[in-house]
Amino acid sequence: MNLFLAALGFCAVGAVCAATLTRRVRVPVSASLATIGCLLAVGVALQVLITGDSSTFHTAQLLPMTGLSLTLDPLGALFILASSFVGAAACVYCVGYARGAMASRTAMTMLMIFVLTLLAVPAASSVMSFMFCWELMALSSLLLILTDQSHSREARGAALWYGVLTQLGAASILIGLLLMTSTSSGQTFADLSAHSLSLSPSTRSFAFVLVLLGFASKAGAVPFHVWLPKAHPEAPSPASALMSSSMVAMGVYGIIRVGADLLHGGTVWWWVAVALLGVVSALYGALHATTSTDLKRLLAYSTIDILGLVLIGVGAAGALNDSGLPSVAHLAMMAALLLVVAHAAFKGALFLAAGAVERATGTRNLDELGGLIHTMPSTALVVAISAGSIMAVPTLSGFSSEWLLLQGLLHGFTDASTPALIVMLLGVIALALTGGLTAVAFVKLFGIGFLGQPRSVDAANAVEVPLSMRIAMAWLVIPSLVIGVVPGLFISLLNRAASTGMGATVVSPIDHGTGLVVSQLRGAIQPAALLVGLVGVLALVWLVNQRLAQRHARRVDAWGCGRDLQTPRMQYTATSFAEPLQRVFADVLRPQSDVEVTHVTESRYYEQSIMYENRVGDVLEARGYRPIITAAFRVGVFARRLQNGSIHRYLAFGFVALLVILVVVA
Amino acid sequence: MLILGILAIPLATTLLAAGVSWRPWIGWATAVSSTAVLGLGIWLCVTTLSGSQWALNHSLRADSLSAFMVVVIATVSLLATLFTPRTMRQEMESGITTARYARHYVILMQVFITCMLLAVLTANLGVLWVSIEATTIATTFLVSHRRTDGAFEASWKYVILCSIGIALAFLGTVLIYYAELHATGSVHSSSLDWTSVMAVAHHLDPNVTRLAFALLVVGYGTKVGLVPMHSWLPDAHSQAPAPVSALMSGVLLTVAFYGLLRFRAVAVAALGPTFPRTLLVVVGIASLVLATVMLIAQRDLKRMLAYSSIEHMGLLALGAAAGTPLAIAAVLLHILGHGITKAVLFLSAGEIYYLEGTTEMAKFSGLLARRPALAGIFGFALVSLVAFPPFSLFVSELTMARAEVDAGLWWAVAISLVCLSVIFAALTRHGRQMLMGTASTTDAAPSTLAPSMAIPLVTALVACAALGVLSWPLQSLLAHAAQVVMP
Amino acid sequence: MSATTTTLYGVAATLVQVVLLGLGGPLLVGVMAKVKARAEGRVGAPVVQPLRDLRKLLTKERLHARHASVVLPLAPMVILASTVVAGAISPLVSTHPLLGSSADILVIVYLLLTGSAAAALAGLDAGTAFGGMGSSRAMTIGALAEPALLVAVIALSIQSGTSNLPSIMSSTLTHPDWVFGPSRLLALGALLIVVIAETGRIPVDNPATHLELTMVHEAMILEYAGPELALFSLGEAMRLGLLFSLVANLFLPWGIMTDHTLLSLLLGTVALVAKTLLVALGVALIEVRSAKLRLFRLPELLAGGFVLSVLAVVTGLVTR
Amino acid sequence: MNSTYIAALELAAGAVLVSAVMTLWRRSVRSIVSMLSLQGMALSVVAIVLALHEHEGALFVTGCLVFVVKGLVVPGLLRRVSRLDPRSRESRPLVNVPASLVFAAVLIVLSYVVSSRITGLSPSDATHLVPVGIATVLVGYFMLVTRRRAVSKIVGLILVDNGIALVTFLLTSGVPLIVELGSSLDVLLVVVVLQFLMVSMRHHSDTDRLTEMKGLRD
Repeated sequence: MNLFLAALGFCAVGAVCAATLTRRVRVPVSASLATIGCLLAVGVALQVLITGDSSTFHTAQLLPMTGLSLTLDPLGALFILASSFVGAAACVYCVGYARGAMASRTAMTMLMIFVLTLLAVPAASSVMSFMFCWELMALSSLLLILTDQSHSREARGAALWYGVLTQLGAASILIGLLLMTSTSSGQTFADLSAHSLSLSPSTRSFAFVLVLLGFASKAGAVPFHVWLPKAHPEAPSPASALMSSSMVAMGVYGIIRVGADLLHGGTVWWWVAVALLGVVSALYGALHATTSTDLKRLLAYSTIDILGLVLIGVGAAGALNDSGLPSVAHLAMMAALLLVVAHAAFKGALFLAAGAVERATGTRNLDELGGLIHTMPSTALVVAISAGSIMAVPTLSGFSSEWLLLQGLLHGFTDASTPALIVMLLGVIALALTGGLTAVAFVKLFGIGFLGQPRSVDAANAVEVPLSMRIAMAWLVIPSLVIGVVPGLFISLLNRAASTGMGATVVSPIDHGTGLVVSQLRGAIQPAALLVGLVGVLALVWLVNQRLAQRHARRVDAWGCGRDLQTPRMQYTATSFAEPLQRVFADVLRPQSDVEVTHVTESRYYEQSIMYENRVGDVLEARGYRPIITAAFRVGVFARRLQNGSIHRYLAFGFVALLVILVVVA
Repeated sequence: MLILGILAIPLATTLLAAGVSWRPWIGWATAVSSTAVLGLGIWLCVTTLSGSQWALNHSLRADSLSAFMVVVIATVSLLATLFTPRTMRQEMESGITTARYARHYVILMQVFITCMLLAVLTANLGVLWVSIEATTIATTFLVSHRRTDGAFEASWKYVILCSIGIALAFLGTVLIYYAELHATGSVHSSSLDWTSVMAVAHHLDPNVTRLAFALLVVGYGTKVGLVPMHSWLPDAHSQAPAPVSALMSGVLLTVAFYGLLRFRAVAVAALGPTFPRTLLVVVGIASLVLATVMLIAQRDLKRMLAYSSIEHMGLLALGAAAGTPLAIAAVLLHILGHGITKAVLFLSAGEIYYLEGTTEMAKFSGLLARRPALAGIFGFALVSLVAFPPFSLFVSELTMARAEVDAGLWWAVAISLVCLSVIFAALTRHGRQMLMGTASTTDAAPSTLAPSMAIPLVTALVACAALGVLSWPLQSLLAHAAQVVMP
Repeated sequence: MSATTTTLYGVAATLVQVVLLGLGGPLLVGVMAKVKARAEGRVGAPVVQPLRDLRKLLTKERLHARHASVVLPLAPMVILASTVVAGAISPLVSTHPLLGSSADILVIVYLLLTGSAAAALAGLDAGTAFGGMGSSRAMTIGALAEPALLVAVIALSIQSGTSNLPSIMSSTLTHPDWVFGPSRLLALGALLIVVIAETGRIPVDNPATHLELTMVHEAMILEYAGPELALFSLGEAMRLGLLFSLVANLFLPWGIMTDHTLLSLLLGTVALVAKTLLVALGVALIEVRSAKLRLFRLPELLAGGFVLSVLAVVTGLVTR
Repeated sequence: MNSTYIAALELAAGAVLVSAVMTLWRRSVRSIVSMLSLQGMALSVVAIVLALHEHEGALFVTGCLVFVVKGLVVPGLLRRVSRLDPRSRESRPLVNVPASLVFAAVLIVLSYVVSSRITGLSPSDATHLVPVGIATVLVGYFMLVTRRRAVSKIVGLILVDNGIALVTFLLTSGVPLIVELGSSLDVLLVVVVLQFLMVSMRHHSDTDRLTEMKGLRD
């Protein structure tokens, strides 16, 4: 615990340094302090996960009237591990990245506080402490969105959406938690957990629904996701990496902590609801990721997709536990947690790489990129591995976790109750569908962004980013490889975390080793062996290839249908790449396209120019949220009439009140 | 002795200001006087922890609650008076004020502060009423200080609405007195004193007390800015000079609320918790909802801040409705946090008004680019206002919510949180419009802020954040003060 | 039976499988071309023509497009490697190939997906219009076909209670009645559609066309020549062989080697060849009898396949 | 003695209410102010009668104070203000005079209904008259709401105040002297302030803005 407090302390000192030091030393000093803090936290989290010990810290000196409570337990430690790992990368990245607005006092301070709260939220163990860290996390991320491009319309709009939805979510969480506190004597999570079974079932369900709404919105679950594809792209890259990898995971953490740990499971429909949210999110996110042309927006939608899969895992775990299959439930929970950790790493790496691309080219629009593999080879490699991981290429981390998830779902088929069965079925379908769609999205990302010819001058003139940024990206690639190749090493850690999450210690259904073996299911994967096979074959083919034919290739022009000149504009763009799929799913995506044809003045049969524009907005935003906002604004305009300046009216308010009091009270 | 000192210092300053014509050093003298009051107030807090203090033949009395309110008043008036020289200089430069009116201004400010101090230090509930009514008179001319159409209109409405409202409070006080006399059976010298009323509070006639409390809620609610008698508030706050708005919004409202807190204790003792709670919840929710809908499409910066005061008063009413010691402690912390935050906001809004020449929000944008320091202070104060941690409003709002849920008012908490979220959206939208965006005028270099302005405001914000993070300075005082108004 | 023997036979089976795929894949392409030619009344090229093509291509000059990157030579190797590994661990000849315990549905499907993704990236690498077009279309088809493949195989796994392919086959052998259950038949329909889509056969894609508007796979490999084209074609041919033989084995597992004798190894090999030829014959006949679908009608077909596979799962769960 | 006391008390209290209703009836600002003066005097009579009956020295002082402040000073101030206004008539009230009178009747009935709870606590000759005080408060408030002229508004305010004072005298024979002094001073100051504001505003801009002030609005 002391080490953990020290880690928090380093981040806090980093924040103070960022707020007070001069511009020149601010970034390196605060970033290195926070990096040390994060690395310490990685160590502490690993230690807790390995030993399985919990420890608690309470002080009445902080947080008036309630005191600050922190508890380190394996479940929280897993999330701390994820956020501190990415946090360290983000801080190192900052050294090279921070320029202009990002190096400003506010931005750096907020980044440090953001890292601090990401470490503290999973450790906070009372209602007040939790809400304090939670809101501080919201505030710091909100301000981070605003700092980088405070003058762009998108950033401001994104910040507003984010702020409002996160506030509504926090309100919902707060009421839910307070409903749970109302009968217990204390407000620490231990008290809540001890007393929650004495609450009436309807109160528990109501509290869970409220809490779920709030956390689901943080986790980007559809239909509460609207803020996410707006906010994540607009934040500076270290912040968006943290938001997309760690902050969204806090939503999952909250659902597990409250639903499974504090409320002890509850009824099956809770978890069916969680899983349904997951199914919808996974599909919606994957679909939008395939059609997005903004690099970071694509990544943000893919976050919604992956978090959807995580929610499916969590929901399945809850539903299976309710069906009396704790061991399978445990499996699903472990899968969800492994996916959280894996996602944190690869999505963090991708966002950092997106920041590198933006830094090098000045744009995030895939339609203006291309050919970056020649100029930014390191970044390209990071993107390739991380994208491979998210596409679940075997022997990378995404694959291990998705395999585990599928095992959990399949296992449930054998003897789960009907609601659980429906969850499993939908989960499997969602897993299958998103697999294909994610592949499209990330082939597009890498293929359009990094291969081919540069589509703009800026993309052609890109240069590789500074060393610190590359180190940070490389750091985040490590988990993708390690979890992918030797997932078995993490099973005992996950087992402890999942036990806390399920509120019971269950013997891990997974055998130890470097691979994953679920003997009950006769299912196993040995990624290390697969990797040896793959690399062996690859090497063999390479050797054969080199021996059989001439060694060096002659460079020739690509075939241009008989034309000599091949311009970059002739290439497929991200928009055109996704067009067939967009057409297939037009009913869901509702794309809007305009074609504007300018004819030559002499004849209508010849065109001077054709302009084609294609937009894929968020249907849920347009149909679900806009009407509410418009209505609220109408109410606001109408309400102005209440205060129309007439003193007679003002006096009449009071007169009526007086008469009402006289009639009612006396 | 301490109590007399607290009252004597601003009185002496008043006499000093009345005695000589306006000089900038008088402005600084008022700041010194506020600092002295603050020091004595803190001392009073320490002494009252061990028991109530009396003065002037038992006509003045201080317990922890009064002492805490003295600190609140002194803190906010320190902030406001620190800006007096600056405001006067600016107004004289732009020809709004002459030395004569500057002198009036300083005198009235000190009278105003003295009245508020008297309101919290008097032992008699009748004198409480008298001094709160006296603040109306003192502030009228402060509201109309600018001598524009709007200022006169605002102060006219202010006097009419507040007088009628406070008259109802007087009727309520009379009814309490009537019930007290009936309960004790005789008149004595300390009748209508807080202690003697509380001594027989359990025996007060419920019918009379019920009516009396309802009238008091509407009456003092007028000064607090609670619906339905809130209408003066946006007008007066938007027209008064910035330091006056800061004082009015920061402490005048809450001094009136202090009165309500006292009477709530009487009413709960006589009636049980249900009736006072229902009434306070009704006005609290009504105020919140009104503030919410008025903030959505608000156009004027200072009116926006005024409606936000109504919102916070609604929250205080809800907190008082819960009425547990925890809730009252949170209410008190909220009073302090809101006072500081609102003072910072009004003072920086005054500077914005001076620099931009308007308070209509649509007419200026890109403040962060043009005046980073001022806009930064304003922005962080807005963050504090919407109750984000680490600022103390967060802790107090959360604790109030917790106490309200404990009291079974979870539905009220739900409504208030929805309102707060909408208000957050509205304030963020307005704030974004003002602070961000492209600069409407093409100022070459971002202008800086004078240290005399920046230091107090930043210190105040840091203090507000410290109050929200550290328990140490206030914890026991708040608990003690909350016990005072426990029936 | 000692562990060494088991391993030895596993290695043997794996080697046989890889060799079978390597040689048989191109031959299978030849056979199908021959069958189609015959059905259309032509003589057609000899069955070994694809192998000859490969040999010839390997001797040609290595040509790379000007803007291509390392992806261009790497992609065929990745396709080849993923297919070889998938083929090596899949239960084709034996239910106990090397690493057979890792032959999970998800492993095979995602190995194939890796190959598809590599191919699509290869199409985009040269930075031409056609390559992008081919990649886009191939990924669209893949995005719709892979889920159907996964769900269809999961339908098979319900009865067996595992997602491990060798286990699915073993349990099918012990419960022959499962084969003709409604769930299996629905899954078979889905799998056939998927396999046709994945291997780029009519009505999804025409491997023989070079017409710009209709080509999918051929557009993607337009910039390939010489040795790289050879590797690419070999990889694709092996994919075809792997998919056909997997479908054959999943529905007609009989003949597969379950014990460890040389005879059964031989029998397994012969049975596999026979079953795969049967599937190839069927697909070839379908190809002859149908016309290529318009690109934008394809989703309907693939969605149909997906629905069939979901129905198979549901049926499997209901009749469980 | 006792019957004289009751008669005097009832007469004076009745005069307070009647003058309140009369202010609603009259249109001329001058006569409205006269009614106010009459009411102030009647109020002081109530206080003095009560003081004589109960031998309360403090109440007697209060009564004299009320006579001076509310009977003479305040109306005098208002007269001075109204002289400034050439068109000093309440020509178009928001609710016309007949309707106002009917409404006043309703308010009086209401105040009798609601006062029963208060008077029930200690029934006496004086407390029986509390409804008169409440009715005066309500009528005054009604006047404040519906009358347009600035002077009428001030009169309404003072009517409310007088009503409350009447209730005070009747229920508790006045509040402690310090409070009474303070409240009287406050009322006086409010009137002074309002008068000053009216003069300033008139001085500052045209008169029409005074009655139809709607410059500050949302």
